[in-house]
Amino acid sequence: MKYHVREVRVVDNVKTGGDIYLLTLAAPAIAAAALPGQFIHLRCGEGLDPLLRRPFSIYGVDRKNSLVQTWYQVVGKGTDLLRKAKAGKTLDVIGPLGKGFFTDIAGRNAGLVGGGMGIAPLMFLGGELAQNNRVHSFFGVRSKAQLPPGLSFPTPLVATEDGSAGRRGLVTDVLEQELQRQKMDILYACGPRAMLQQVVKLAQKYDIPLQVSLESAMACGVGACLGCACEKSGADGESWLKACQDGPVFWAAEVKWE
Amino acid sequence: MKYHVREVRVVDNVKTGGDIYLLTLAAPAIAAAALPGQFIHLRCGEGLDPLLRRPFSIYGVDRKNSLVQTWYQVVGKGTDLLRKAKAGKTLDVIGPLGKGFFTDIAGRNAGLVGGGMGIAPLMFLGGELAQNNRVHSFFGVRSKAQLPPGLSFPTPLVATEDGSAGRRGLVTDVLEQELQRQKMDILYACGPRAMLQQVVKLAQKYDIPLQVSLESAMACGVGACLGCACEKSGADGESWLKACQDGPVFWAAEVKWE
Amino acid sequence: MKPDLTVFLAGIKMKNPVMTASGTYGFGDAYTDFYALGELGALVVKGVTLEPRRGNPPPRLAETPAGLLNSIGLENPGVEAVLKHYLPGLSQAGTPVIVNIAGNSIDDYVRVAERLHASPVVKALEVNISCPNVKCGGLAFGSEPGMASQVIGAVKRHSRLPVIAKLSPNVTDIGEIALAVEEAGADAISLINTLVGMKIDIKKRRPALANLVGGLSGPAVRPVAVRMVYEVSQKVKVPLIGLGGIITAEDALEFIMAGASAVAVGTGNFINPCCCREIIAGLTAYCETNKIANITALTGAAWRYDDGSC
Amino acid sequence: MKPDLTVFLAGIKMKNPVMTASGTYGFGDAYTDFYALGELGALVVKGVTLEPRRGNPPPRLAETPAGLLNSIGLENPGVEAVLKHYLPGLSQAGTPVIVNIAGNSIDDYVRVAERLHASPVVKALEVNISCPNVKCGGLAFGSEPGMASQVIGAVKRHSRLPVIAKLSPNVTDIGEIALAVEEAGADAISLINTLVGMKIDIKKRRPALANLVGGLSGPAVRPVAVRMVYEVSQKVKVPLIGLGGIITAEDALEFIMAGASAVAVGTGNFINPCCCREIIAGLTAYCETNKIANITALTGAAWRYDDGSC
Ligand SMILES: Cc1cc2nc3c(=O)[nH]c(=O)nc-3n(C[C@H](O)[C@H](O)[C@H](O)COP(=O)(O)OP(=O)(O)OC[C@H]3O[C@@H](n4cnc5c(N)ncnc54)[C@H](O)[C@@H]3O)c2cc1C
Ligand SMILES: Cc1cc2nc3c(=O)[nH]c(=O)nc-3n(C[C@H](O)[C@H](O)[C@H](O)COP(=O)(O)OP(=O)(O)OC[C@H]3O[C@@H](n4cnc5c(N)ncnc54)[C@H](O)[C@@H]3O)c2cc1C
Ligand SMILES: Cc1cc2nc3c(=O)[nH]c(=O)nc-3n(C[C@H](O)[C@H](O)[C@H](O)COP(=O)(O)O)c2cc1C
Ligand SMILES: Cc1cc2nc3c(=O)[nH]c(=O)nc-3n(C[C@H](O)[C@H](O)[C@H](O)COP(=O)(O)O)c2cc1C
Ligand code: FES
Ligand code: FES
Repeated sequence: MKYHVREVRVVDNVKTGGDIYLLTLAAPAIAAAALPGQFIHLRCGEGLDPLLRRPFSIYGVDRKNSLVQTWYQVVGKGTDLLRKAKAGKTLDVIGPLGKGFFTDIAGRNAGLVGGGMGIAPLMFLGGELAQNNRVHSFFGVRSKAQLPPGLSFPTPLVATEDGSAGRRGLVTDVLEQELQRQKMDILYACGPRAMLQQVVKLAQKYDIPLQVSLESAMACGVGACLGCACEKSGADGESWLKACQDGPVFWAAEVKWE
Repeated sequence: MKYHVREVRVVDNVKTGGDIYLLTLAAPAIAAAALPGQFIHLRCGEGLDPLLRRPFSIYGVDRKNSLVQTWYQVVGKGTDLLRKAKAGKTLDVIGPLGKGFFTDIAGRNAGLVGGGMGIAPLMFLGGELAQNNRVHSFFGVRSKAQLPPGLSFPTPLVATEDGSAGRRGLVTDVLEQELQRQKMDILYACGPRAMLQQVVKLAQKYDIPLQVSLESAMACGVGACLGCACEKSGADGESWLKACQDGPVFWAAEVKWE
Repeated sequence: MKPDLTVFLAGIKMKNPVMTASGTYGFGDAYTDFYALGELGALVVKGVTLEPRRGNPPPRLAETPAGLLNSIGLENPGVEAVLKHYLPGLSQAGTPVIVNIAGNSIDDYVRVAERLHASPVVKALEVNISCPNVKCGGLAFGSEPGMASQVIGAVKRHSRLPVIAKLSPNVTDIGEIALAVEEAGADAISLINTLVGMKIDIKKRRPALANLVGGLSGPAVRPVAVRMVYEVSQKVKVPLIGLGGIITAEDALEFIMAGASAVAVGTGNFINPCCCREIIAGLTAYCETNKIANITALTGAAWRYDDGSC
Repeated sequence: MKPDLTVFLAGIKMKNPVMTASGTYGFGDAYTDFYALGELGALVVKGVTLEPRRGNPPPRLAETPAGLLNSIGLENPGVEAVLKHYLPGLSQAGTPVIVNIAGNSIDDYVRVAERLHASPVVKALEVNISCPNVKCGGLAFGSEPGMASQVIGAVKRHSRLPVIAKLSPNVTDIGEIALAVEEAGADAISLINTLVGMKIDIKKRRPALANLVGGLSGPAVRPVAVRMVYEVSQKVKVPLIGLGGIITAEDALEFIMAGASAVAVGTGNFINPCCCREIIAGLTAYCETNKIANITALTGAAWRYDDGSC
């Protein structure tokens, strides 16, 4: 079930570092239904410019207090308006949307690989998985300030571009080192395309099932416009994957990687 | 001299009754230059919808503290956004614009006739005139809540549609009664077209010079677009009056009244 | 008394004048969590072609000021799959189903139209003539009165269903095209399809859409659409479906007063998933407040007001 | 090193590619409190006709989503008054002055062009062919290649000044018109004039503009304009002036990368009176950051990137 709530109250909207903010919304129906990997689709402004809603992964859910969180970076018009939404203001939100991560596992070694804002959906996922599994996480960011707040699972192994936290370099190098040390049962990844492609290679090399969360420009967010097409693996001429409805989470094997 | 100030700070933005607000802006250059009858042209939102600036009469100026005030009614998209501008926010403002009232009088009986939000420019005018003249004012509003705050000249004679303040009825009736009692040397009017037409008739009947402030849809506000044309009196085929540049204040005789 | 929003259009009875715009509502499945299909005046589904179409590569979307560029490229599973997998499920939709059809040749259009007779669900065909005519070097069928007339005439001759001609706004003289399709037998006309537009990604220094150009929709195009409805409604006798940038009941009223008998909502659905429902409620409220017994009384109100010249 | 923004266009040397759009900057007097005219690449003044024109009655303006409808109707004091009262004052403008001309017949255009030879201030003529041709039942000169070519050819033959053809976007095939005016001798082409549009005042149930229809400008039309510049710049050899919805340097870069040699700012001036100046600064900054020595290198960058088909 998807909900459209015209007046979701902003509970909090705080900078977590750099140009990244954590938005907390009071949205009972969405909080109750949300699964890790799903997203919400919200209007950042009031007029018709920007026109479209903006999709954001669900970063965390507080079911008891009916709160939903997203963690976003200011990159353009919409997010710049969002940044200015003060506590008490209301936003127009649709959610939860999309297909979340496959979490029907228990007692497993799960690896979470996040790059940049791709860390967002993994935070919700990690919290849920940690209840019944061993969660290993690998976060790659430009710099320390881009790391997410409020971890509810074991400390991640971090790679930064500038060396300000964890190891300087690529998160996939950190991941491979760990894969050499121990076996993972499943991998989950979200981040820039180049990172995902590298993770796909590692998953193949170490023969681990992999789920990825993809990003794509979206208009409707609900499967109506066919705008969010992502290329499907396999025979050419087939139809596309709709990031908003079939995903944003896919098994790596479903996706065409070049 | 016209100024364009991108970041004019909102000092205050308070409801004065009904859907009417008093906006106080910190704008030193504009405050120093402003004359009664002039207006400011401001962007109400941040995106491109609404696209155009909105013109508002200058309601008052505090030269010592470099403040400029406008008094506005929420009637659509732009004013609804403006209503939400909290103290501390900044607005993009051009001003002062237009030609103000003729105030080169002294020791005279001046009559101010305002209807609805047309009262706004008369408040600034009345304050200035009261320093050297006897100011009589006549305000017509729907109801008591629509009366302006912060009077700096003698109490106006009021007419309300619902009888909640002053006399029930039309402001022009109140005006005529007073004109029968005493001679005015000059009249200034701003308000709905129908009211202005009535005031024009009275001014003719009692042979009093009259200035009117006209409203017209505006785009540029500075004489560039020719959008704000108002019909000129006299020979047909002549060009128009530009409300933004030639006005908004005109001698009643310059304007074609039908 | 409740105002009557009923509209008869191309032989179809609609409980209200609010339809969906083709390509913005899938096959009726995307918005059912928000309200029931049965509330709609009519459902117009995604454009269908004879063979499956893969559509264009991504990126397929680019936002512009108050507008949206899309280059979906008529992705659809082809008429056979639509007949088999999508239309049967709509038999209980509770609203008339209209199928939008497209093709690269007149023969394409005719064959899709004929195949759709197989479905009892389909109440009318909306013929999208903004598609490039392969034989005419890719110029859209809808860009020239002769071609437009040929497509509509051919579909009309081979179809027992009412035919709605959906016109492209990218033309010098929309009135001429409208008259041509009316003469060719169109039972109604939809105005407008998207304007051709482009956005440049200045970081990449290339067009933002993989397909380079796209179709511009949304509130940005509304004034163009309203003008065309105003002009065409005074030239033709068949009813018009007005669309282009409708998001609110006020927007819908603009089109109705300009001369449309019904309206369709496209991009508006993406902005507000309850858009159609709220427009229906808004039209009802407007009629109540203004004591309009039947909404058809408002059609063309804006040109009846003046001397009718455009 | 400071990047070089100099542009040569229709024989005119401009210190930067930023011009004003006709009808949005008066005769150069409206914005002088905000910055000096001399900062502009060129000043294009309001459309001038042979006889004074009263223009249309008010309301002449209506706002639309991210757009503006205007129906000024070419109000201007006529070419004699312009020569006498407006142009002399521009001799010290410090920027090339281009006069936009209009008329209802070819003879009108030619006579205005000839009269403007009297002024040493005028550096080029911009010929607005979006005006209705009275002889052709009001259809704009710019809506048909034959007519467009006739006007431009006639002005060209009678004028010693460079001629810029300003095209209407309300056509089926802009490329065809552009080729026609190029062949007729146009030294440059301005794209685009306004789109025909309309707004209905639903309270009054009539068109919001007294003139019923108006010209749509502003950011809403930008995707249409960019597409036309992209298409035409690959078809013609003469340089293009891109305009339609430019407010920021990023917007201007879209047009330049799409194929424009210069840009003009219209409605943008109304939104931001310092618009032109800020765009010039923004273009300079962009070139600096991206190590572009001469801004002309960016013209057409977006079509050089791909295979050039549109
Ligand atoms: C399913 C999904 C989940 C997402 N989750 C998050 C999240 O948790 N946190 C977060 O910060 N962002 C997330 N994003 C990206 C987010 O939606 C965009 O950053 C946002 O829409 C940008 O809006 P804007 O108006 O600020 O930028 P715009 O002005 O629209 O664009 C600014 C720049 O960002 C680029 N951009 C815009 N949209 C995207 C996009 N979808 N992907 C990549 N680049 C884009 C543009 O090309 C442009 O260069 C998610 C996107 C999707 C599809
Ligand atoms: C010189 C001048 C001085 C003004 N001073 C004041 C003032 O001191 N206080 C004040 O409250 N208003 C004043 N106005 C009117 C004010 O500019 C409009 O109310 C405002 O622009 C409406 O913006 P909006 O976006 O809220 O409404 P919109 O959404 O633009 O319009 C909403 C409704 O208001 C009507 N409307 C819009 N603009 C005007 C207008 N200019 N005149 C009449 N009706 C209009 C529209 O037709 C529509 O029905 C002044 C106007 C001018 C020209
Ligand atoms: C994503 C998208 C897909 C579309 N697909 C079709 C289509 O398949 N057939 C068609 O005739 N029109 C199609 N259109 C055009 C719309 O039906 C409509 O004519 C246009 O978008 C203008 O209306 P709007 O502004 O309300 O969206 C599509 C529009 C969009 C935005
Ligand atoms: C108020 C106004 C008046 C205009 N007058 C003229 C004119 O006299 N001659 C002309 O060729 N174009 C005229 N135009 C069109 C503009 O020059 C320009 O082509 C169009 O507005 C698109 O650019 P913009 O979106 O930057 O405004 C006018 C536009 C506006 C908004
Ligand atoms: S965003 Fe519309 S189908 Fe995915
Ligand atoms: S508002 Fe542009 S000339 Fe007056």
